[in-house]
Amino acid sequence: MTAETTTTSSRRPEALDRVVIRFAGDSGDGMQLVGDRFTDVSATFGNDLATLPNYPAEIRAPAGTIAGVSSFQVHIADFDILTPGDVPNLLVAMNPAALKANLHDLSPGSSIIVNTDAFEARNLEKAGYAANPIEDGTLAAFRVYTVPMTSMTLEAAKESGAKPRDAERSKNFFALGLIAWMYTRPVAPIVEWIQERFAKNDMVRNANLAAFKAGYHFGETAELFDHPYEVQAAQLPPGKYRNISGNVALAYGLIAAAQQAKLPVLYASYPITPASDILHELSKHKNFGVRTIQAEDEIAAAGIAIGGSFAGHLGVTATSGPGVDLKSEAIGLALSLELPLVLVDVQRGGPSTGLPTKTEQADLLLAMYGRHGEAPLPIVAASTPSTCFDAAFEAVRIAVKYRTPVILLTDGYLANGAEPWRFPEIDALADISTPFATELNHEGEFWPYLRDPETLARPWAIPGTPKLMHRVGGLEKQDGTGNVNYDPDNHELMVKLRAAKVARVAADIPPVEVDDEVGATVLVLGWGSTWGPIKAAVRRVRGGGRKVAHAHLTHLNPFPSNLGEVLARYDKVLVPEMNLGQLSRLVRAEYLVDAQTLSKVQGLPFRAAEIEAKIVEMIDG
Amino acid sequence: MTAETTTTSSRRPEALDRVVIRFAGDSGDGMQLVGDRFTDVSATFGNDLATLPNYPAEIRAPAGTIAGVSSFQVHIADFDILTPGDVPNLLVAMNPAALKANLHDLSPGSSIIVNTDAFEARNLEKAGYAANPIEDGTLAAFRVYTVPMTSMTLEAAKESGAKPRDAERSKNFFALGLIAWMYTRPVAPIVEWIQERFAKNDMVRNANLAAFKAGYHFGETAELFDHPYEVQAAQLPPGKYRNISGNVALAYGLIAAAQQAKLPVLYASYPITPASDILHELSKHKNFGVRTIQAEDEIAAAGIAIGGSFAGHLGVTATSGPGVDLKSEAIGLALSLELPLVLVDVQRGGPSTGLPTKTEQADLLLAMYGRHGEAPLPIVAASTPSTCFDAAFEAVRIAVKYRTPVILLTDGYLANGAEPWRFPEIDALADISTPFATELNHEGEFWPYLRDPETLARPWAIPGTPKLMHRVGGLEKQDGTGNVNYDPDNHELMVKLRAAKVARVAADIPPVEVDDEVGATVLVLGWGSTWGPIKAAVRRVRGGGRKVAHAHLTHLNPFPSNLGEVLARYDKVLVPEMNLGQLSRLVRAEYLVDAQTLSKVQGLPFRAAEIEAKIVEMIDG
Amino acid sequence: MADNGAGSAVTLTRKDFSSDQEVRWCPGCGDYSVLTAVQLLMPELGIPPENFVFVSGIGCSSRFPYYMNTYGIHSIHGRAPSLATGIAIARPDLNVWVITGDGDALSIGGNHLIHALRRNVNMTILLFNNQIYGLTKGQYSPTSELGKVTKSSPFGSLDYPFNPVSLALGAEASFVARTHDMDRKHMQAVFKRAHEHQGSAFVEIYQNCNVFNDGAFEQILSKEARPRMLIELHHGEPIRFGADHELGVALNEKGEATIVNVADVGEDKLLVHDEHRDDPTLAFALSRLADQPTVPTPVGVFRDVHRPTYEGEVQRQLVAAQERQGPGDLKELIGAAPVWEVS
Amino acid sequence: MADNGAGSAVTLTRKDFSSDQEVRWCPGCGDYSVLTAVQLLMPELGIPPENFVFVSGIGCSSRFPYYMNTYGIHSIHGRAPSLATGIAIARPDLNVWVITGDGDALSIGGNHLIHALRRNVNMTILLFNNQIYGLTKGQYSPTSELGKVTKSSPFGSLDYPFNPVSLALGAEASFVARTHDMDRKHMQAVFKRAHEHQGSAFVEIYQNCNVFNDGAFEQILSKEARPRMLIELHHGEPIRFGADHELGVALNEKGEATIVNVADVGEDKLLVHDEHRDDPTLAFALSRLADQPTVPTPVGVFRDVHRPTYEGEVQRQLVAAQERQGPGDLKELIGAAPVWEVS
Ligand SMILES: Cc1ncc(C[n+]2csc(CCOP(=O)(O)OP(=O)(O)O)c2C)c(N)n1
Ligand SMILES: Cc1ncc(C[n+]2csc(CCOP(=O)(O)OP(=O)(O)O)c2C)c(N)n1
Ligand code: SF4
Ligand code: SF4
Ligand SMILES: [Mg+2]
Ligand SMILES: [Mg+2]
Repeated sequence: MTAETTTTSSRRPEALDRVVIRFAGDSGDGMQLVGDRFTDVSATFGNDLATLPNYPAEIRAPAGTIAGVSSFQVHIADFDILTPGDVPNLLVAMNPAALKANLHDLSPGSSIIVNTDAFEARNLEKAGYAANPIEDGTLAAFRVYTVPMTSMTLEAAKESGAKPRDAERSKNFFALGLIAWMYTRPVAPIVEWIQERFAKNDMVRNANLAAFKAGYHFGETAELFDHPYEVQAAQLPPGKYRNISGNVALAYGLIAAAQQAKLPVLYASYPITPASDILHELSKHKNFGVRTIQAEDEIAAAGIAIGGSFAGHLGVTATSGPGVDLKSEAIGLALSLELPLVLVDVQRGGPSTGLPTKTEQADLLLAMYGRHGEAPLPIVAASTPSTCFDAAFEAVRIAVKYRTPVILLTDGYLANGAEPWRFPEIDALADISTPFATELNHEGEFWPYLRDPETLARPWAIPGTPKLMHRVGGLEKQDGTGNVNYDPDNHELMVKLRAAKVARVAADIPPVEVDDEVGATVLVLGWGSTWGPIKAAVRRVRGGGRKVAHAHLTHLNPFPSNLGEVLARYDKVLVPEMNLGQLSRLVRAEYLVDAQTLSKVQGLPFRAAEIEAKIVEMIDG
Repeated sequence: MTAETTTTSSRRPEALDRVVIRFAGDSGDGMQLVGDRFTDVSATFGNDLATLPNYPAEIRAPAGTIAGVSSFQVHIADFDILTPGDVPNLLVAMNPAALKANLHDLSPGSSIIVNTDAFEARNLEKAGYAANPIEDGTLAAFRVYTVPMTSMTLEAAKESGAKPRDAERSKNFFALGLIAWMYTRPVAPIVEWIQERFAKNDMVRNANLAAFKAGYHFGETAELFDHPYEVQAAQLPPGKYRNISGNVALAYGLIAAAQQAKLPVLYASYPITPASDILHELSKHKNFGVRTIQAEDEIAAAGIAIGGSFAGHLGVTATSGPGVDLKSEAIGLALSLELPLVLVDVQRGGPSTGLPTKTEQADLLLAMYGRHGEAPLPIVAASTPSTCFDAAFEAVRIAVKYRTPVILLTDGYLANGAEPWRFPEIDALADISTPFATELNHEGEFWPYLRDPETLARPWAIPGTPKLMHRVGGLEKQDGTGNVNYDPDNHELMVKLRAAKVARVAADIPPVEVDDEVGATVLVLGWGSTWGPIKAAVRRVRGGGRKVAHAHLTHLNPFPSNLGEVLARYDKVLVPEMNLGQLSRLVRAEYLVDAQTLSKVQGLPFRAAEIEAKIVEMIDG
Repeated sequence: MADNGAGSAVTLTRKDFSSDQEVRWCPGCGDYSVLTAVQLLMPELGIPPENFVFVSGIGCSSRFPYYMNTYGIHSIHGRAPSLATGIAIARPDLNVWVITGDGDALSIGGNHLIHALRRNVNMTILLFNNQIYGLTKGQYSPTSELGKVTKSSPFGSLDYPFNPVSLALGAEASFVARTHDMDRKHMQAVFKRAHEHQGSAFVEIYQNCNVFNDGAFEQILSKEARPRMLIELHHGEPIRFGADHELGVALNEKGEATIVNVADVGEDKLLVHDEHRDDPTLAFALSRLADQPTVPTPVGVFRDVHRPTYEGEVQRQLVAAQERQGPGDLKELIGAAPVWEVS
Repeated sequence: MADNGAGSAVTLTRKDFSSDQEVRWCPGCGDYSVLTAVQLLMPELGIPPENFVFVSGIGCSSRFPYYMNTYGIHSIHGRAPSLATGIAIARPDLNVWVITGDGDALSIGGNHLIHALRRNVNMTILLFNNQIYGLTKGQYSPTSELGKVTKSSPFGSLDYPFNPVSLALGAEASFVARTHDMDRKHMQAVFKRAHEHQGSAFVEIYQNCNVFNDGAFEQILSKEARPRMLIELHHGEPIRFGADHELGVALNEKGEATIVNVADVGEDKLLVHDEHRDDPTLAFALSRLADQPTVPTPVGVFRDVHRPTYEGEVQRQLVAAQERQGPGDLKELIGAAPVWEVS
């Protein structure tokens, strides 16, 4: 297959504005890999897109079982889209379990491509099918394409010299080839990628290439498919784009913020799903002066980050729920020491070990209140994969300026999901640096808790600075001198100062913007990764002729100063959350507004339709 | 001194209905010891009383400095009182620092007894006095009694053979003797106590006895004091009484509850102020089958307790704020395992290490939300030292019945404060036992998550039980079978079931009682140790002719089912809290009631007057 | 850990100890052979399944309890020894096994491990050492070799690894052993000894993670390498190895354990293994022969000494208290302070 | 820990290292003499006060940093080694000292301690071992002897104690020493060695808590007992002690370190101390001579070997990355993926 043959097809493609494809197979089938390829090639092609990987917590759950199914959903469009899509237009099912696990997400009329080779007795049984669903009418409502992928892969890979057992593993590339043909994807980048990635193993490379081409050609030659489809590039706002996942965006955001803060990143972390990739990403960038330390546990990671900040670095630590629990005491210390620190919580399904690979938003109240004593700190949340960059930047800005730990909330969906990112001009990024203290500040002495009157931040004097030697600690200390102090009034003062410092951030952040329509009576208030589905739902509601407003929070503590006023403008407030109503509780307590929760706690993002239905109900009801 | 001479005085005592005495001296002066003695003897005498110990976080802060001052306040009365008193009627100041540290708590006209011997240049300087306050008019507003306690103690102790440096340490007993005379306390029990306590060291015993008697006789013979005072026994509700501190009451409550639950206590804890005394107390009672384990840290303590509960014991762990932080993850596990467990949080001043020996109520929101994911659990709080017994009993009852971890909140004031306790008839205590599962429960299988339809509790099948072998863990599990399960709908079901189980406790607890007056427009809502000062404030407000209502919460989660309705009855709701408004936030979020916070975060309990003033302001304003 | 359950009348089989849950490890994972070894050993111990509790932390290996038809807890990361301690103290009649990994036991759980060992709580600890974090997909662990390239150490790890046997010995462990996933018989013999030991028994198992750290133990565990790379320890016997037992371990003049040619030094000079020595120095010396599984490595029981178990002592104090004070009487307890009556 | 600060032009005195905070320990506490020893040693090191950071956990001993006129953090219970690790990695130019207690370091902080030791992060760790929890008023600690009666163990503690030196050696420590609060000179000499060591240096200090555990070390530290109860270790010298050096340490035929009469065995047979031996077994053997301070106890440097420091290696990787990839360029980083432009 040459580059020329790959971008044209002998049959005329039909134009689509958008399509949602789900690749589903066994954990060992490489679905994430081909999903990623399809995504990347579509991104570079210029589609807007969003992705939703979904895989089991086990490294490799039993092959062929429902528990072992891994899937990757990608939504591509010629306009700006907001979610990975509610309902797949096309499901690629590599085995019976993949079919069974995903079938209920399809609508009648959706297409399904099945790898018929995998639909034999043992696999059917493992998936819990008494009869073959391809044959027994189970799929009557769908457009089903049966393709013997395994055998065609084996056939194609023969020349590669790979043994059948190994060659068989290339069948995901067969599927990718077929789908690439179906949606008229540029082929050259995929071929190049295969060549590079498997450069070290000729046999594997050749088998994968052969499978990919075979799949592509199968599409082209088989009578199965009428014609391919085409999804044109999207008209996105002008700028430079690349595809990016949340965790990578977050890592880049930290690097960028540290550069603009003129501080080296000292990142200490203990691996945990779905946060580990931030560590993996940052550890590659030592040439930026980024120090990554894999600590012995989450508490140590927090301690190392605090030590780093005390010594004049930007201390950062990231984890997921269980690790946030463990770091609570150390974060309280950072707060009492009034040192900059960023704690990233990539939320996953809880409580306890819960659903490690699934997404959830149920750590908001933990972030707010998960430390003993009065221990407030600023909280920032990202709302899409690429805004993880901005949220990280903002978290660092606040941490450094106010000398406080900041919690940055993302979630499993953002972390692993990807989207095109119109990345910023680096030169235009704000300078967020703060000078270290170098001089005595109070009548010939150095007072480590003598505050900046505007921000209430204390001076940051780092070891090695002559004359400014001082001691800090977790015991209550006198405002100003920082000396240990148990005086009742001083304690109350300090408690209130620490709260006031966080409250002052409100004056330093933008008011919440409302995507409003004159006459809307219902406001949808969201935070974090519900942004996409809420926005999509709002579009649909408006498309249906109703009026609705949407406001989305990036700052969860303190709230933007106009939030109370915004809430008061609407008759009804709806808060869709992937928890039992956590933002809702905060808003109710703060503004005494009867905010209603739309709750979904299933380890999966909302579908736009779910939110749409609720909005309509509230408007009409 | 014989028993006869000790209970009568040559001058006629003047009757008082109540008196507040504060003993203050250096940490090394033994103020807690004599405070305890005075308390015990007053309790047995039949006064109602309340105490407030107050000491520095250092083992022994520098002698003579303000930081080193230790004090003990005791309020005795011939009627039922509610607090250790707002303003001492009498301050005993053993040195200048003690005077300085406490003076601002007195009202004009209060009495002060100073140990003049200690008011020499070095001590004055250490306390930061430029001139001797006894002489420079500083004390003009007070009735000052100057007593050379040190020299009189030395004189008295001469015969004991103790060296002056040692004998001098008996001066606290001189002070106790003097105060015992002043308030006509029975002397015999104190003498006996000294004899027993110091039985092993003749010299010390004799010196202390001699000092005590010398103090007593000094009162009697010196012209300094007009006459002694007398505070008659209080007419308390009929019953058997003893004096008890909160930590001991809590330990007894656990032992009693375990007995009534027919479970052995397995108590694992890591020492921390102010919770350590629970460990110390429980470790004495091994004959009750109580197992106490001093763990390597708080996490291990929680883990050990969980293991104990899994194995069929009553797992209990106690700590203070920093330890609660650390246990968060393990408590989330207990919640996911749905096993009984009691976590006691003896709250102290925070954040971070904070004020370890001071009281605070700032862990309520931590108790509610301090775990990742949706992780609700019941919360119970004690309101006076003796109700720590009842609260512990209630916490165990709920934990065992609903198979859930329960958080029991007390605080430093309750833990160390003491009061007369009308203890219950043991035989009348409820049976709170629950049977272990012994049989298969689902079609020839054992399903560990097959719930009781009423309580939603799962069966408790303990190891060693044939046929019921099962595995539990922190991963999400299928309702019923308990098998690991990542199904979206099951997860949502389980999240909601765990929440529903906690919510059901509301039907199983008494409605909140309101101490009401017809026509009251202001409701004071409290929880925990603010009970005393709120009650006292309410009395005063009513004494002043105004109407006010008071409701006090023992159950913080779930709230009593009538709470919303109660709140709705009043125009205004005031919540006095030793934090920045934590219950207040919960109530606002839950009931959309504009509850106002009266906040005090000084490491000290409220004074009745502070609350009174605010109530009056709200009624009048 | 001792047999203290009631003997069972019927003969038990592996099936009696296998749960109905599908085993969820990667094909080829070393964990399978450990599971098999344990499930096959269990019936031999003569204890019914309900008297076992398997407690684990988090990690691939920590899924183990789900596959055992016994009582079990899949707890949280690193904390299994503490839960096991609670169970053992509450119920000395049970047999408690801890299943843990090199990350679970030595990274986040290091503190609980060393404290369980010093306290000598009666539990059998199986540490699945694959020198990698499996479940989180391949970061280096506290036993990974220096310079290891992993996802979290793309330029090589800098953390000097623990030697788990040395660490356990330094933590006052009363029983310390090592085995590996390639030899079921050896595993079973060692597990049985560990089970029989009164107190905490620590067993390091070299376990291959064929997905993220394949071949970590190849140099000593390949069929071909084993004779000259595994030094089998046998109590009371001179320490010898090699295809023809031509190699041995002797103390050099500095007192260091070293590998020698038996022919060179003579059999008399060989170190005679003594598991029961009070002083753990000999066991420690043996543990230093191999810091990484690339040189001749001792396997078997390093140390097995008697010390009272923690829960035995707890029990002793309870009994003594009851004898001294009589069984607890709540009324008496509450009334022990001065009491007065208001009527 | 190495001298890597800039030498100071003016001569420094103890005062330069003393803060203005009043020292808050009980009169007679052993902590005072350690403080004095450190404050007197500091000026000798030729490093200005601003280049020191003292990091502590929580406990009586952990108040130490407040009294030093250097940078300092009084952190949270048990976590000092982790903060110190962060500081050392961020700033290899600083001298980081960790102050900790037997509860702080060995109970709640055990895991951070052993990991700091194996990583060889450049820090000087002073462990104040008073065999008790002082600050919380007298519960037994992980170094308290079996059977100790305390507030939390009214019938005697059941926890078999750690031997801190053995534990550190089992955790791959590169420098391990012991000293005591009764001998300022000895403390200073040991602290200086620890400071000079490149990597984590672990020093156990026997410290008397005269309020809650008075006399814990009396049997070996009373003036009268010291000659026959303290075994001073000197590198390269035969290990001898006793008023007339009549006693010594030798290996018996089993390879165990034992106390001997020099007259009986002859000086040749005495063990010659070797701090630098790669194999920690000798140091370990010496640590086993005394599990509790009631028998002849070695003091001084047990082990001092060279290993790259953690932060040195971190630095090396940073430099190598810059050499390989050039200094980080954000634009390049972001643009490394396929980029497209919409206009
Ligand atoms: C508190 C917490 N931190 C981190 C994790 C993520 N995590 C799960 S298992 C694991 C390490 C597993 O390694 P190991 O113990 O060696 O087990 P293996 O998978 O190799 O058998 C980690 C870091 C977690 N589940 N909980
Ligand atoms: C998380 C936490 N748990 C418990 C405590 C209480 N605590 C403070 S110091 C200490 C032990 C002190 O013992 P040690 O480390 O030996 O120091 P010492 O006072 O004897 O010098 C304990 C248990 C605490 N401050 N924080
Ligand atoms: S990742 Fe490694 S340790 Fe985990 S199951 Fe797979 S092969 Fe086994
Ligand atoms: S309690 Fe003990 S260790 Fe603490 S300051 Fe007092 S004497 Fe020293
Ligand atoms: Mg592992
Ligand atoms: Mg100590």
